[in-house]
Amino acid sequence: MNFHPLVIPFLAGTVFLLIMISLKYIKWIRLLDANQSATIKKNILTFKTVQAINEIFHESLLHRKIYKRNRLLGYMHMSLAFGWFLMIVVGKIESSFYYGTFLDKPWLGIFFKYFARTPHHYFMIIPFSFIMDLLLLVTLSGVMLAILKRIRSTFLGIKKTTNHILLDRIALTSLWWIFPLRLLAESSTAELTGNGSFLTGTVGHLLSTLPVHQLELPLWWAYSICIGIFFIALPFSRYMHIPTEIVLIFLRKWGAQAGEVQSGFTDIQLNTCSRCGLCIDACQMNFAADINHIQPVYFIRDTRYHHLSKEVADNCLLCGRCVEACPVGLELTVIRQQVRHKSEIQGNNYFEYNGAIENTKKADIVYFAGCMSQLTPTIIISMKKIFEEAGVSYWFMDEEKGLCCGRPLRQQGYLQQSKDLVSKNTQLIHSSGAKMLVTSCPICYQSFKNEYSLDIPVMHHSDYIGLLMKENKLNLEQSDIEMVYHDPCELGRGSGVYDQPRHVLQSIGNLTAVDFEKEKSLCCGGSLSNMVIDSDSRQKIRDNTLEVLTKSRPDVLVTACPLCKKTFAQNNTTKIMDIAEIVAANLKNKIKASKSIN
Amino acid sequence: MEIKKQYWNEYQKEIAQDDYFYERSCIRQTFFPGSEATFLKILRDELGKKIVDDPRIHTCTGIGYHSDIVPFDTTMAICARLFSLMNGAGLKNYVPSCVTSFGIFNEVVETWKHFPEELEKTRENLRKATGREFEIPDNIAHPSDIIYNFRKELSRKMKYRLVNRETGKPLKVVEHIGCHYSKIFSKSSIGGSEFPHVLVGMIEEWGGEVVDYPERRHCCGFGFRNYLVMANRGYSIANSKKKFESMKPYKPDFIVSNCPGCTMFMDRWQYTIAEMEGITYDEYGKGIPVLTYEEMTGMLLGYNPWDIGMQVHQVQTEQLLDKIGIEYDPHDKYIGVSGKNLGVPEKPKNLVV
Amino acid sequence: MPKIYDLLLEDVRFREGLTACMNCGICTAICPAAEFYNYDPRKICNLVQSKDEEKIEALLKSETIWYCGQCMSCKTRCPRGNAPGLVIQVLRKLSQELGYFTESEKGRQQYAINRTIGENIVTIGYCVTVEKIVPELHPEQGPVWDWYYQHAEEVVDRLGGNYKKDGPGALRMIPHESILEIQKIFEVTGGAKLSDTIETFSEEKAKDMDIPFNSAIEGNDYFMHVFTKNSNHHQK
Amino acid sequence: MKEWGYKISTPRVIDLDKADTARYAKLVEEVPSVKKCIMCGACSATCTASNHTDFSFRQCHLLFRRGQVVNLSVELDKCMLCGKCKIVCPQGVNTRAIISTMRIILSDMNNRNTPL
Amino acid sequence: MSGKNIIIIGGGPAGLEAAYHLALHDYSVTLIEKETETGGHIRKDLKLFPDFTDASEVRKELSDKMMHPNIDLKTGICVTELFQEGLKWVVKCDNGSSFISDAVLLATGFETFDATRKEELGYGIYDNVITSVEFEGKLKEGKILTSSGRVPQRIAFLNCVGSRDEKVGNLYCSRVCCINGVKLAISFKEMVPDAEAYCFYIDMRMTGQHYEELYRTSQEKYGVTYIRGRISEAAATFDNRIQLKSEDTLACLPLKMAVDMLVLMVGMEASKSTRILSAQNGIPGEYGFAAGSGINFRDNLTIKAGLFLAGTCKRPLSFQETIADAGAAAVQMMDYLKDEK
Repeated sequence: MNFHPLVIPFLAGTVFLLIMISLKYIKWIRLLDANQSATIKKNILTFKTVQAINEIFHESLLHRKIYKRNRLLGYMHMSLAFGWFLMIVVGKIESSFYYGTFLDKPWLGIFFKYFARTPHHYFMIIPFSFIMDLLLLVTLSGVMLAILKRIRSTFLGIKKTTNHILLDRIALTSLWWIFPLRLLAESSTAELTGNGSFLTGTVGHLLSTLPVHQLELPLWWAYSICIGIFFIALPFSRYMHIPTEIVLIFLRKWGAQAGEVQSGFTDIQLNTCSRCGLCIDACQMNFAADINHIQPVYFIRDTRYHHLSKEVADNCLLCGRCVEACPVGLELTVIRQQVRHKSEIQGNNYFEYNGAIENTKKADIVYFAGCMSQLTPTIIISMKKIFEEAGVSYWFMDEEKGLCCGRPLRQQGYLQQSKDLVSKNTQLIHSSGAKMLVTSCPICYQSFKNEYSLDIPVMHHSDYIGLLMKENKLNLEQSDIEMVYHDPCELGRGSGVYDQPRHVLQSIGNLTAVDFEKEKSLCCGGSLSNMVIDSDSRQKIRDNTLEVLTKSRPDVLVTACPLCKKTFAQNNTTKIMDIAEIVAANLKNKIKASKSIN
Repeated sequence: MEIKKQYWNEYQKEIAQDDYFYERSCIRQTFFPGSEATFLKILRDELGKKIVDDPRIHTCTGIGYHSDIVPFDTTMAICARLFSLMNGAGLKNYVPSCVTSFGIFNEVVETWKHFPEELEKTRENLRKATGREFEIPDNIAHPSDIIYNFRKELSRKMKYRLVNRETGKPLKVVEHIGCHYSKIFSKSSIGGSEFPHVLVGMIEEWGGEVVDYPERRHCCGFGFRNYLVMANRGYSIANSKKKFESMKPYKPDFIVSNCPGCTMFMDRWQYTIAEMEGITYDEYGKGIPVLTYEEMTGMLLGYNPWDIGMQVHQVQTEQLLDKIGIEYDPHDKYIGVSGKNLGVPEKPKNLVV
Repeated sequence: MPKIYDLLLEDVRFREGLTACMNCGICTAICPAAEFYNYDPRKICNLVQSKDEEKIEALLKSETIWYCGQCMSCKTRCPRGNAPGLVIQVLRKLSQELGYFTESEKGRQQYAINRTIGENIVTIGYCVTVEKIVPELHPEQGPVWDWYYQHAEEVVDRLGGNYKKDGPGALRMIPHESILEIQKIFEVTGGAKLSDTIETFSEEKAKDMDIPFNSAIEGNDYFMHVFTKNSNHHQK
Repeated sequence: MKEWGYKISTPRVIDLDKADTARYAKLVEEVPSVKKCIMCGACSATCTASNHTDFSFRQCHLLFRRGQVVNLSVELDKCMLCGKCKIVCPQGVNTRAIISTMRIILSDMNNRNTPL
Repeated sequence: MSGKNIIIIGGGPAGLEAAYHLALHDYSVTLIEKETETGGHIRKDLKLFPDFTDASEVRKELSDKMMHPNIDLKTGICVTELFQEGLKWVVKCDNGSSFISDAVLLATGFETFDATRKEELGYGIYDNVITSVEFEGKLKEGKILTSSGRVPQRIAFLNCVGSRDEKVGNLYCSRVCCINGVKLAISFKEMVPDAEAYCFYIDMRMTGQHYEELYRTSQEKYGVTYIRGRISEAAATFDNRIQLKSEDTLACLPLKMAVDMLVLMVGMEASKSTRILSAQNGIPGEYGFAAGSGINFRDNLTIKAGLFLAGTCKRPLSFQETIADAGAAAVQMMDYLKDEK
């Protein structure tokens, strides 16, 4: 026999799931924006596709990224995902062998032991049921870990786990039950038919004390129902990430990127979040300021279910630490900016006063200090000294009447306003005929690099100083001063400038490494991107970061961002200097830096 | 109320009892010539006082001065000439009919007190221009001060009271003090800057009840250049409107002012607002009658309303005359000096006449 | 040219009108002009006491100083005994002497006032008389005034006046000698000079704006222009 | 119709009996730190936009408080959200949030044409 | 006993505190108070700024100190004459009694400004215009009601009434009205939380310890609105509220509003006794206050040997400052009496 009503729940679930998934896929693809579809078309028939498949195998099944970060957690995901995957595949093969055809009923693999009750005329039974038991055992170990994670997350090295919605809990429980039930069901059958192996067989013997005859069928029913429930819940729950991640990996490999407004690609990313909650621990708002309702996991969830509150969207530093932590590599900061988009306040020509600003100066270098640097004049004085020392012809673009670079507006979703500033600044920069733009503010730097399309290279001063040194235009005084360096978010994670400033500092004194560096560096708390957080919480974040940075009791804490400097300086137990200041203070011979800088 | 009385007693000013030198007002004589005549009549006939009305007198330049086309030096010298005319008549008590003049004379005299060099300059200028000399008057009083001073005496002679004949209730009177009477020098005003008593004293003495409304102390809006130039009159009318709106809930029976300008404007602006917006501030669409204090006095003394000039108001005064129960001859209203009928002014579109 | 601030100081009314201002705004609070114009006596006092020549010059050329209605309510209340109204008088005087008044719409109106009130004073001895209140230019005077205007002598004399005749009484003819004395006083004390100044600067301005200008009032486009023009940009 | 040559001026006074304070209440709810402002003007002094134009954040915020919102959104558009004001504010007022929230409140108003 | 006796004129905080210190050091002190009970203006207060201490506690502490055996308290009699005879001081009172002492301390305090002198504010004319003292009284009674018996929904406090005002001849700042206004506004909001409270000021002079913090609290916690501008005039509206006119000087616009109650923060003026007694002894001083012999030192001494000053008879002071000053005066008197043989 090869049918029994107990497979119906399983079948119903599967059919429903397949329909839902295909519907979602179609919707997303149709909602992709123009450049996304374009790049995809371009790359679809290239080697990238193969790479994608490879990545899917590694990430979706083996969960390599998580494994690298946290072995136990990696194993948990791997055992569940890969274990189950193999059980399905091997089960299919087994049943094909058993029935001698590949085209038999699809459920026979899933309920194999129940239907294959007369195994003895079939020689492959021993190895197959051994492999199947093994896979089941692996998967069950994953389930055990998962349950343990729920009970004591620290056991798996996680401080704070996601606070799940009801739907997720249902799906989660049904998923957990699938495998123990399969074990019991198969064991009971094994006891009756003797088709078990080391696991199911043994458990079967243990069951023999019970009325196995009456138990067998109900157990198989329960098993089938759990699968059914799980499949029906899946499209609406976090588990949608399983079918979605695959799509994401393909599209990403084909070059798709989130634009400035939401699109199908945003939806895909929203659905790819498995709510694993790794972003919660990464978030300083959580561990420094105890604000733990706004992390990406919740932000993404609320956005996906369309009940996102303005507060959750706006209450984020956009420091990007979560992006680094995210196992599925979602563009979390970009999506935040997408949802902040304030269409109702769009218009045209917001800054009519820009018309009055004209430039007649010509120079090799345009220097743009940035609004924040106006509040740290020593950075500006230092840069002037450095330019003089190096004998560079430069035009100080925002010395008297500068404009904002436009990034703060953009980060808050005022795209049109931001563009107005971009075009005006672009015009001014080009008017100078300069060959390079140097800025002292990482925020401006990101802006000029990514949001402007300038036809000249852009450098942050920390990078530019390195260049001048390479060209031997600057020589610095070596001393045994003890320094630590703080990576500003916008400069480090934002623009990948990590090593250049460190090289510069090494030629001044001893640079000590700190606990959270580079990709993992902490935000100073001053971030412009968060318009909700109150000053107390900001201070908590600042103090926590300062504590980490100054653990080694350095003489100077060096940073490369006027905003970081200002923020730290408001509680300076340690001396805070911008890289430009310390460089200017240590120029060998020629112009010596003035006292004001030391 | 007690406190107000206290202010009034604090701010009692010296007012000459007799022998006055009268100076006519540009606006008063132009718009309400009857009022000036009435004042002189009251002083001479009712009170038997001496008051000189010299044909050689002229403007104090006040309107020109406050609209800035006449320098202060000129104004001081012009005032000096008027003083010298007074000296010539052997008088020491100066009585300017106009509130702006009253303010000017006080300002000029104060300036001379504080800056003697200015006084010398003025003497010099007047000498150079006219060969005249002058002495500062002993007393400068506004005609309303004088009426106030003799209010009790006049009260005895009065035929009528400020009482509604039907109901027997006192009439509700809005009093408006010309800004330059009280605001420039509080000491020059009976009752001081905030609660001048000069009109209140008359009204209450003669049986009326004073309305105390929020915008009571607000300017009528003349604003000199703000009325003189047509383009600016929106300011002028808006200020009066503000006052009307503020007094409306109190249902006043009439408005009385001691300032020539204010009287005329509060009369004319009611007409203009009615024509522009169809709004009036009484129940019947007739507007609130605006009287000069001379008219109020003459009316109560029983003078013929048409002899003291109550027909030259745009807001008709009969409604008030009827309330008090004053007899008048409607046919006499538009008769000229020669006795011929001058015809009836045309009716406004909205304001009921 | 001497500092504008020193010129201001020369006028007693300025010394009288402005000691140190504490910016309490008590003047603006009850200022009728502040209520209907973009006008703030407190700001003016504060600006003037800053002694910033540039700002003061700009002020003299601005509309601002021409809004004040000279009611002097400000003088009553100021806790520092200032009188913004007096300060305004001096600023206006200077604006006219320096020819700045033609720079502003409201300032240019001085020409119209000079041609009416100014002329009346030195020709008939009063600022206004019945025949000067022409109904066409004073629509708000209403029908009763029209009637009065037509029958001036009949009405005035019935009301005890002495219309355009010798001897005392309302609206009488002022003796010629008196008029001559008035005119002489104006010459000696600078009244005539001020009048000429206003006239000359206005004529120049009329040329710049090329609006026909002539010495009479009738058919004088510039007169009608300044008398009636309102840009309605005076509230903000 | 009679030709007057002028029309009655309208007052420009802040009339707190008529002023609509609902908008400000909303602002307080969204950005509580607004209550701490002492009107010192440090924000306007450092403002990047005020460097080019007469824009004054302090002024705008106060007018909003007093319910004087005519043309205010146009004025607010002059702000570049650069954030200097927030850094210099001695009271820890979240100035940028105030600007952004005022914009949103006002634009809501414009869209729905009904005051909040 | 030191054998030296001292007369203190005035039983307010300054007099009481000084008397206590002197008594502790064995001087026999006669304290003369014109009222029937001691405590001065404190008696009218409910709470003290900036920490809302119960005024009655402070009074109790002061009056307990009067239990000291060396203090002879004479209330209900008013000093009419004070003059020096040789090294002794003679004090004559309205009840005919007279006293002789080695030194005299003038602690005759202040009087609050008579608000009727600011006519334009309508005090004494409109029932709902009251002074800060009267408002404190209402707080003490525990209910704040308008003349028509309604709970005010909107109330305004006006600073600098009678201070910083040439028109009433007081150019000085009374120093405590600002903070007192903050205190009253908070107390009002605690009583009627959903009502509106406005404070009209020219400068918020938060000079004492915790003043500025209290000002901040009033904004942040109690939502008191501060408008920088001086109220120019108050008038009754048709429905018997008070219409105010001021400028919002920071918005550069005139401002108008009707309130249910206007509270005038009346400043401090020299008391009648201060004026009379310092005049009798040719003690110089501005605005009727008595001046010490030096601003930096000898602030409690006068040009007359043996005649000393303490508290608000010299100038406006807060309660805390007055107590400190009284202590200082006591020390100076002891120094004097030690030298004087």
